[in-house]
Amino acid sequence: MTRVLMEGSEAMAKAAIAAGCRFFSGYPMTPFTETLEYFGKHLPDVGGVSINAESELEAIGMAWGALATGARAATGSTGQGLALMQESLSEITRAELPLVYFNMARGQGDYYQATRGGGHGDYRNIVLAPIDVNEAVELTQLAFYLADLWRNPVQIYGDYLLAHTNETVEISTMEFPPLPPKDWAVDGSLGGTGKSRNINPIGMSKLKHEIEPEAFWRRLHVKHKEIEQAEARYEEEFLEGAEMLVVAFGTVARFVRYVVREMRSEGIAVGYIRPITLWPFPYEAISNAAQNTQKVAVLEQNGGQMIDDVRLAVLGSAPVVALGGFSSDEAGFGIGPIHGTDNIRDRIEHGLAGQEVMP
Amino acid sequence: MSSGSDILQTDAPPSQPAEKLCAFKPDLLLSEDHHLCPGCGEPIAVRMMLEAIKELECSRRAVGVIGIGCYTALTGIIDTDLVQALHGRAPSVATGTKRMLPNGLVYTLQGDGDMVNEGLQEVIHSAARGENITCILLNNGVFGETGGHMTASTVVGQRTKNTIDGRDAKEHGQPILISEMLAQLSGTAYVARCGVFNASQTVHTKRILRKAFQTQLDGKGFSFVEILTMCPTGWFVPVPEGPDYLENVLGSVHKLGELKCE
Amino acid sequence: MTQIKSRGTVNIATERCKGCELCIPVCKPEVLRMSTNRNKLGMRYPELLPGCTGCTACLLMCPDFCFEVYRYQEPILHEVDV
Amino acid sequence: MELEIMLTGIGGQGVQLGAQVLAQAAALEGREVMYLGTYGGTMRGGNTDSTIVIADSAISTPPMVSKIGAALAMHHEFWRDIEGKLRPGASVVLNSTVFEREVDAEGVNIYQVPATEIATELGSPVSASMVLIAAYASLSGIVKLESLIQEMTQSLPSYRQQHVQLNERALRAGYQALDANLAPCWSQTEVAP
Repeated sequence: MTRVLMEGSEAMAKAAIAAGCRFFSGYPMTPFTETLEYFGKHLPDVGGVSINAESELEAIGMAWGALATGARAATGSTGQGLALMQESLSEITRAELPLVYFNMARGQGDYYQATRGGGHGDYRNIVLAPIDVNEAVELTQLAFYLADLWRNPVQIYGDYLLAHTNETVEISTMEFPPLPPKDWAVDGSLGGTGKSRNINPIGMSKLKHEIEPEAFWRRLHVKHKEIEQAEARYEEEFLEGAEMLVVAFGTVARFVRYVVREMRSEGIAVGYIRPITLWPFPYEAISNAAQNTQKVAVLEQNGGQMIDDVRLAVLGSAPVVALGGFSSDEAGFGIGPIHGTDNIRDRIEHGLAGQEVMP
Repeated sequence: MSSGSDILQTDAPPSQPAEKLCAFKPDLLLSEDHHLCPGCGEPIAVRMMLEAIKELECSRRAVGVIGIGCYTALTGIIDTDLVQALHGRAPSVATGTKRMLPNGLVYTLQGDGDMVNEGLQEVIHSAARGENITCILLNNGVFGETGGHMTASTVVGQRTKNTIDGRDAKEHGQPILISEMLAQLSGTAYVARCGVFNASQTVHTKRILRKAFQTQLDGKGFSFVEILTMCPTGWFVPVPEGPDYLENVLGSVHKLGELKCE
Repeated sequence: MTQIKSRGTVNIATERCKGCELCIPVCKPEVLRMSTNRNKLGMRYPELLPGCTGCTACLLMCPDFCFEVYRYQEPILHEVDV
Repeated sequence: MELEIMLTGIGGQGVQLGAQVLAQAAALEGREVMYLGTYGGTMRGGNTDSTIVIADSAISTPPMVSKIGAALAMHHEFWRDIEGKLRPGASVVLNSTVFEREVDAEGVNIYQVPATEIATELGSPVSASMVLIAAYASLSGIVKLESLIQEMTQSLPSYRQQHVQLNERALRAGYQALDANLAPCWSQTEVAP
């Protein structure tokens, strides 16, 4: 296997297929469209199915139905399209189906949507936020593993630049520990035996007329607590002796990391920490890092969303300053001045001077 | 005609030699117990559906995708594999299931509130796509589960909780005749409407369900069965009058028959 | 006294019956009628009189799966008061 | 080493194709490559530029670059956006046939290549971007001529395969237009194979 130059959206779709994804359904929307196109073109080659659904509501419904058969299945959209899918996202979480879904977001304004969700009830989705195409290829494959391991949806949070940047990548099937058999999946074979299956989001099972919502929700809650303990991932650089710690995620973090490396090479005491999982959020890592720094800055491309989690992590042990803000092109696809190392450096220098940046 | 003393003992199978023609429940039902209202038509329709699946020897390959309505309570006793969908979304879920399980007999069970209100686009798109699934609509013209509210298939004049003086076309619009709408689409292979308001129509309902399932088994495309069912509770009519009300009030607008058979 | 022939019969799960009465009008030989007693649910339930043909109409219309239908190998004759 | 290269021009001049061929050729030679094309809404006549980062190990540079080590300009129309990003010592290769502007940057090395003229003489001005990237490949040693030819053939869509020969002539001519290794970007030992 050699490294090939591929566009991010195609590389992620190819990685999904390498991970065993055999069903995809989606509805076109910039900058998610190329992901959908790639699945449409290449899933049939491996005997898979890709459907250009008539709406996002239907796209996620189709993925749900495919997941119920035990297939690895995925859907995706932009944050706008995912807004339409929220009801299904919370139900699929409760039905404990291993959905993987892409958010090729128009910026980072979907942080709340990704980590809190707009769906009903108590539910949590694992959210992976790759920094570049190479990491996206790995995280896409990890997503399918985590989804199956926990029987819980996993979101891959990307954006326009991740989707459209070409990078040299190597895509081969990654090895993960063995998973339990999907004995819960429907295939019709147990009909009439008294043991037929019911994939159900409200905890209803055969021969029970009453549901037990409390017990059901409590069981899910315990699982989500376990995920919080097990799956928080992050990257850090230059924490040692950092006067200020900059927290960023996704594509913006790529600019931040570059600038922090540059500033460190000039002897400026800045550190960097990046949540790779937005949920579970790496509270402990950030909490620990905050003990040894004078202030913590959050640089995100929105009005201040992840900063809530950073504040919860830091819990007052250091001041938390907002250096992020809105930044977009005229089309609203979420590419803007913040995607420039000069702009990022300027923001970080503001932070070092003790100034917040207005979003 | 007969006096009380003529009442026969019926609390056990007969002691004289006799052939059992029909058991209490169909084989694909786990239990007879359910909490649906007296006089409800839905269990009758579900019995016919399960018998049709059994008769076609599809018990071991059927997967149902179930909507949200009173009939959802029956999912605890339906002995086929099931996927519980959201309100209105069953045809899409069934699409994904069927695509990954092409040899399965994949059916949806939805009510009129589920299918014709919330999920109208789903059933239309799945039909237009010619998706090789069977969608079954239990149409009683009301949201039974919430206590009898108007749906998109409530007929003009029908009393519901929010059209208490009867649905007025000027104020509430006209009902959607979903079978007629779907029959127009070239993606549909079989469309029929039937009802469970008397024994012969109930038998006929099973015949139609068998044809719809056979359409899927033959790979001909989208099949659709609309079954008119009684909801005396939701209609505010005396329970024993349910069948007559269904036949004469709903049935006069949602007319019975095979609309398409390819 | 006269003789009425029953070609079939039913086993009725009266305790499950919710008293909807849908079985009564569909019975062509008119041999079902509602009880005067009530079951544990507080409902009246169908009772069988002589003359059942084993047509299964009652079973087909029963939402509560209360009927099991049998056909006698040899019709049973009942002596009844007219 | 991470080298940022920007290509600029007007839509229709082959800037995106040139960037793609250059990026693919570097990938073919085992380099780490990142590239991102940006263009206006129209196919022809609008702003078009492309960023390529070529490196010998994992790329740290983000996709929108603030500083560039080399610029290839097919036209001066959108040049101002790029000029300010040039690093000291950057290589600037200009399509001198149509580039009619002063380069306002200190400490950069400017190379004039009449790419459109060369391409026109070879048969069509549309292959001018091939002339320009090959000229840059020659002076920098960033990729070999053979790699460019191979990736050009791969990159042309099926409905443009009739242009393969013309583009190959343009690449060869461009490679001859500037002396090799005027501004080597890899160390000599790396260039050798």
